[in-house]
Amino acid sequence: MTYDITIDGKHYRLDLNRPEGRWSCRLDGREVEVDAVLARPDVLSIRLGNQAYEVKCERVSGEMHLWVGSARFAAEVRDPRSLRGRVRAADDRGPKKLTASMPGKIVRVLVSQGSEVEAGAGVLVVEAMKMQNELKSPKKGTIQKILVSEGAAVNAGDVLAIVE
Amino acid sequence: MTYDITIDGKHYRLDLNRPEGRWSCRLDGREVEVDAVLARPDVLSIRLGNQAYEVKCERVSGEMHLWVGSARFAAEVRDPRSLRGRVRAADDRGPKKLTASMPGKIVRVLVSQGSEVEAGAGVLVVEAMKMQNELKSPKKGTIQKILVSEGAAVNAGDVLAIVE
Amino acid sequence: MFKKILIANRGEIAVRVIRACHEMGIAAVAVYSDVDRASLHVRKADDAYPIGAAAASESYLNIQKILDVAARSGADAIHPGYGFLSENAKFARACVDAGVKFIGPTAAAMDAMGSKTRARQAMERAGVPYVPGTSRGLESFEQAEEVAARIGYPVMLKAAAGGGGKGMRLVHAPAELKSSLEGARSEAERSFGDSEVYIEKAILNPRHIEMQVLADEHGNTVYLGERECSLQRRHQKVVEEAPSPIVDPEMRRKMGEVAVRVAKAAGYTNAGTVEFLVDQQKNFYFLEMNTRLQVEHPVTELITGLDLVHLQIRIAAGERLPFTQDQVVIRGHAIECRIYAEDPDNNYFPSPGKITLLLLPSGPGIRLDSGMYEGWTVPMDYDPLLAKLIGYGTDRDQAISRLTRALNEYFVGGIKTNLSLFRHILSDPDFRAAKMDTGFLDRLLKQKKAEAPADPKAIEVATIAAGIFTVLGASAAGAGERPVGNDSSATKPTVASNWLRTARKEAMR
Amino acid sequence: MFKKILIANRGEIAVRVIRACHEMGIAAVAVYSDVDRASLHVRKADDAYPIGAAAASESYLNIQKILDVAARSGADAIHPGYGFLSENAKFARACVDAGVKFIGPTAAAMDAMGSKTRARQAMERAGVPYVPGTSRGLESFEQAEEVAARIGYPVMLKAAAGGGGKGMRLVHAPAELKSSLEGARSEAERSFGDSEVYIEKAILNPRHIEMQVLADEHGNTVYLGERECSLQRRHQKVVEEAPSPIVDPEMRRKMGEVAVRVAKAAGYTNAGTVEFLVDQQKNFYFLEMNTRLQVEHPVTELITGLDLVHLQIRIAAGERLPFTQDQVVIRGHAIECRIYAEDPDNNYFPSPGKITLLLLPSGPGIRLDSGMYEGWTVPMDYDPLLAKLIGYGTDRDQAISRLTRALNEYFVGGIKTNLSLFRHILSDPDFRAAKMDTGFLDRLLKQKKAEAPADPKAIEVATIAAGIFTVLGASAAGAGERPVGNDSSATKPTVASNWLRTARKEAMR
Repeated sequence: MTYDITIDGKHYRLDLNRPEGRWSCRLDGREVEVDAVLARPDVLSIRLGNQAYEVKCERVSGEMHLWVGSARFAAEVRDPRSLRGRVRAADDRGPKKLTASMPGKIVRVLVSQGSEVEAGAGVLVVEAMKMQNELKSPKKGTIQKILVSEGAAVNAGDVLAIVE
Repeated sequence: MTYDITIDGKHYRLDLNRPEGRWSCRLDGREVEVDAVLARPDVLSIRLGNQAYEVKCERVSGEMHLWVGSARFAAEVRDPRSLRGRVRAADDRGPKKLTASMPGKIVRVLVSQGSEVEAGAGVLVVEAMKMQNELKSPKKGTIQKILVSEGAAVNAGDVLAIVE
Repeated sequence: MFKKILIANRGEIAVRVIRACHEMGIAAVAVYSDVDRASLHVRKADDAYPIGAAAASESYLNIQKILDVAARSGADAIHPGYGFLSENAKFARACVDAGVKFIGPTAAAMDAMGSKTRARQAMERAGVPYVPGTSRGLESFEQAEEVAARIGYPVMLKAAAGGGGKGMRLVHAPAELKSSLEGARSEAERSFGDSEVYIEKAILNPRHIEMQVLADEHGNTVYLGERECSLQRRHQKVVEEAPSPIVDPEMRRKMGEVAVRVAKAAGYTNAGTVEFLVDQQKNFYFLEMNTRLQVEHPVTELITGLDLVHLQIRIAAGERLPFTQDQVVIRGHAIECRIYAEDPDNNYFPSPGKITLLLLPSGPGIRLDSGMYEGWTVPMDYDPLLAKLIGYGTDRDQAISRLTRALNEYFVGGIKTNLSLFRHILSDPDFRAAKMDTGFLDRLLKQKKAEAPADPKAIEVATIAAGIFTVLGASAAGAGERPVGNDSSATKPTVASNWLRTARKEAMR
Repeated sequence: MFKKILIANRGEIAVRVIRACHEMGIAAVAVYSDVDRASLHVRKADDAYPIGAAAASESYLNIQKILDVAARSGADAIHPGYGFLSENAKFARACVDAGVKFIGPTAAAMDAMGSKTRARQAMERAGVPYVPGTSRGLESFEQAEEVAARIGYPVMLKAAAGGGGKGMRLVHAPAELKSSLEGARSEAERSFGDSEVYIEKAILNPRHIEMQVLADEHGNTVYLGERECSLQRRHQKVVEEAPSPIVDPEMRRKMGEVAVRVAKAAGYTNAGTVEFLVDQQKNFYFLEMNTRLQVEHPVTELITGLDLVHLQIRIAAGERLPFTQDQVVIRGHAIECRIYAEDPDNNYFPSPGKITLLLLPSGPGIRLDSGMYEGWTVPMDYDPLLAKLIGYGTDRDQAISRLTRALNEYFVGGIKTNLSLFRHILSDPDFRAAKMDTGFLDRLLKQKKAEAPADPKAIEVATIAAGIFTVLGASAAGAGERPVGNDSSATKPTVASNWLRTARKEAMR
């Protein structure tokens, strides 16, 4: 199997096979000696050569993060043969979504639909655990849509507004 | 749903329903106020009235044991409408199986096929973690079959011999 | 001794008190709000009673509901933990009226310490050193001018009803005084509906050091050594340690004796804490008294070998202190990290949600007081304190090294926590040299964190692990991908929707 | 200081030593046999090297393989843990030859203590009290008669080559001596091919109390207080505590000074333990010296506040002891339970297998040194020690109550453990009164356990829970029903077949 793997925004190509239960692995064409055991769900004990690592996998809202020691890496895995998971455009053009980063309650909507905003301008205020957090516009543009109203409960990952 | 539940050899009839997400429960016809939450897999937080219990479920080799505090109960659950899980004859007639209670290695076979044994006579010796354990005949009778030989590795629940 | 104690709290402190009850052979009654049915304190209690909606005013702050449960369950005492009703004199009085013992000081002692200016007046009479200034509200600008000149600039203006920095002004020179006073008064009026403002000498870069006291109901009061709590963010303690690196036995004795004097002046009983500000010349000034068990009590327990909750219960049951001041032995060093559900990359905003993976530290010198477990959904309705990790060592260096090791073992997946903050603090050279004051943490967080480039080997490991987890698929996935709950729906819920579903389900009870 | 330490061990002690390395900023190298790839010590190490088949002789006891890994990994020291090669003088010598520091005593010191009669002779010269008797084999019945009369009846005849009770005879009166001596000699001849028998005063119902010593390589030797280890089954310690309930400061000083004398007589360095038998009049007699870290070292760590593994490493690196005898402060009480994978209902036969559910105790006064985790399969090839649970308290009663509370929190599902044994011991009135000797546990286990009838309420709860778990189905099942491993086969394996599959898979590496 060949995968395109993005770790913190950088791309790597990984060839991974498991003939007879042993992993065989090429990273960007270079052979790497790998020995891995799933200690428990989401925890891998990996040896690269004789160096040992414990890797934790965090899966939240469909996103994968890997922890190597206390370093956290955002990972995206694509199988190049499949059509899923095309690389997303990373530029500022086009509409941008404003999403909730954690569960909470909308306590204030600061702008109205159709209004102009600067990048970094406050759009919504979310409250959780007695603290309020202002969510800011990811870009300069027009508020195309506000998808929530004051008092609404939201979840991590929910789209709250769209700026275009 | 109605279940026949055997706890440490004694039978109970349990009617269990969950209209609208709340448990409703009758035990041997008597209504019991039950509130249960699965805290994590195999761990149930149960309230009977306002008394709180943490119950752990142990599933090994297809058998279920429940721990209430530090008390352990063997449980068998049968759905009376199904044909599975008929009550087994609990008497001494008929062939009896000698099973391994834990993984190990057969280090000695003490009797030969066809020989007569007393109840409690040693049949096999199993070793694990440097210790040997003599498995004894569950009844007086004839060794119908020895299913393992010296040196064999066995698992918990494996049938090792049959006495009839 | 009590037969049954109701714990009017939740989270790690409720678990802490339940453990003490069980150790003493006492049954523990939990109360819980609708979003806390699956909380650890309910799992561990002997009896558990629902007391209402998530909002604390409907449940954990509702005096009547809690007293009702005490009556129904037959509890003969109530432990309030910290926060919620723990410093509520009205609750302490209601307990007396209901004939159930409140495990803490009397309502009168709470009242004496509850108002900052009143406490200050009492301390003045008892000869306790406090920050020079007025112990009553300022009556005029002229009075302010006169006092400021006497105690010397810089001075601090403070709202009498204040808290959280509202109505506070630091004044460096006489020219600023007038506008500052007006500003403080109008802010105090707006914030608290009370424009009373008093004046104090400003202590620059102070340390926050507090003294634990314990008083039985027979007139015996002892001190159990100090805690250094200078590491604060938004006036919230983050790391506490005992002993304080700057307190020697002589200073400890002096502070301890003052703390005992404070307690006696208030007719104090049970466990309490006297807080001091300490200036750079090691002068210490009375700040306030906390009339409850503190979050950070474990560091004192580790260096003294005592169990403060056991002692609270024994004192409340009428027992005498089982030791004298001379018998208190302080040995070693302990440091506590408060693990919060908050996001270090998002200005420490709270981060409730489902804990998908939890790896716990243990081993030599490590104590963990926790209210969480794998698969639990942290509700968004309460203080985000999840757990306390405490390291003990022969000396401060060993306590730091053990705590660092344990922090590296500790893993909380699915939600954000401030674990990385502690690694940052514990490796800071100034922290290691014990150069701290209450501004330390804000300064540390303001420093442009030199974004260390990721270790290329770690990136390689992460890449390969991402591939392997993908190959292994769902069979290698933990609680994040598996719903825990009475719901056996086959679809993979996201963490967030699962959280909401759990909340809804529990709200249906 | 060392840069990298190889740990020539497995299980909880390997994890314990890795933690100490990390706390000291030293890299830790694990070695593992084929069945230990998924073990916790491999997960926690910085480097991990396979060293061969499950049989210890092929792996953990293989000196050459371990020294090869030391060379390949660049380790500059080896910690042997306990068991395996820890008391192997040949290994200590091989380390010296290979230029890698052995963290423990010299081979010469090990040799001096290795033989019972040789150690006895050395102790005689050093003036150490040992059980009165002959330190050489008896030459005649007349000599036996003469010695027995001198030391007084009852006496014990013991085979010089003996062990396990073979060739031992307790003699109450002179009339029994002749036949007993003949019996002992012929049994010794039959059992060991050596009829040498010596005579000792019989100590009836002794206590087993041992003294921890620590010696640096500069001639400084200290004692760190005693441990009471009288609770034994099949000569295996089960529960240990410190301090001993019968040792007062004066007796501690005397025993400690004797232990230091023993260590000095042997030219001992690093951590070691001097074992004593103590009779009912509190006379103590040298038994033997263990030339390694003991399993039960944590109880000493808790009452002294020291870290013995840190100190072992610092001593081996050539440092001086960082404190003197006067500075050792003993405070509080600690008790350790050795958690074994064994079946209390099947005569404590080992019970390897997969751990399907693991709930861990924590909180005040609880230390857990463990080598297991949920989902791990305990291999059947080694000692069944899984973990050590240690309780600390202000006094012995509090240590017992905290430990009891923690035992009730601790749950190991899928395999059998001896957790219930500790609940039984800790609730025993004689144990609580500290009335113990080395026969205590055998007597306790022989008592017809009055099978308490199950609590009807608990049966009701179990019945309802069985129904609810059935309704919830597979979504409520934990690791027992979910294979953990690289294998994603869809069928539900039984624990045992899963265990074997894992073993096979790992053997394929």
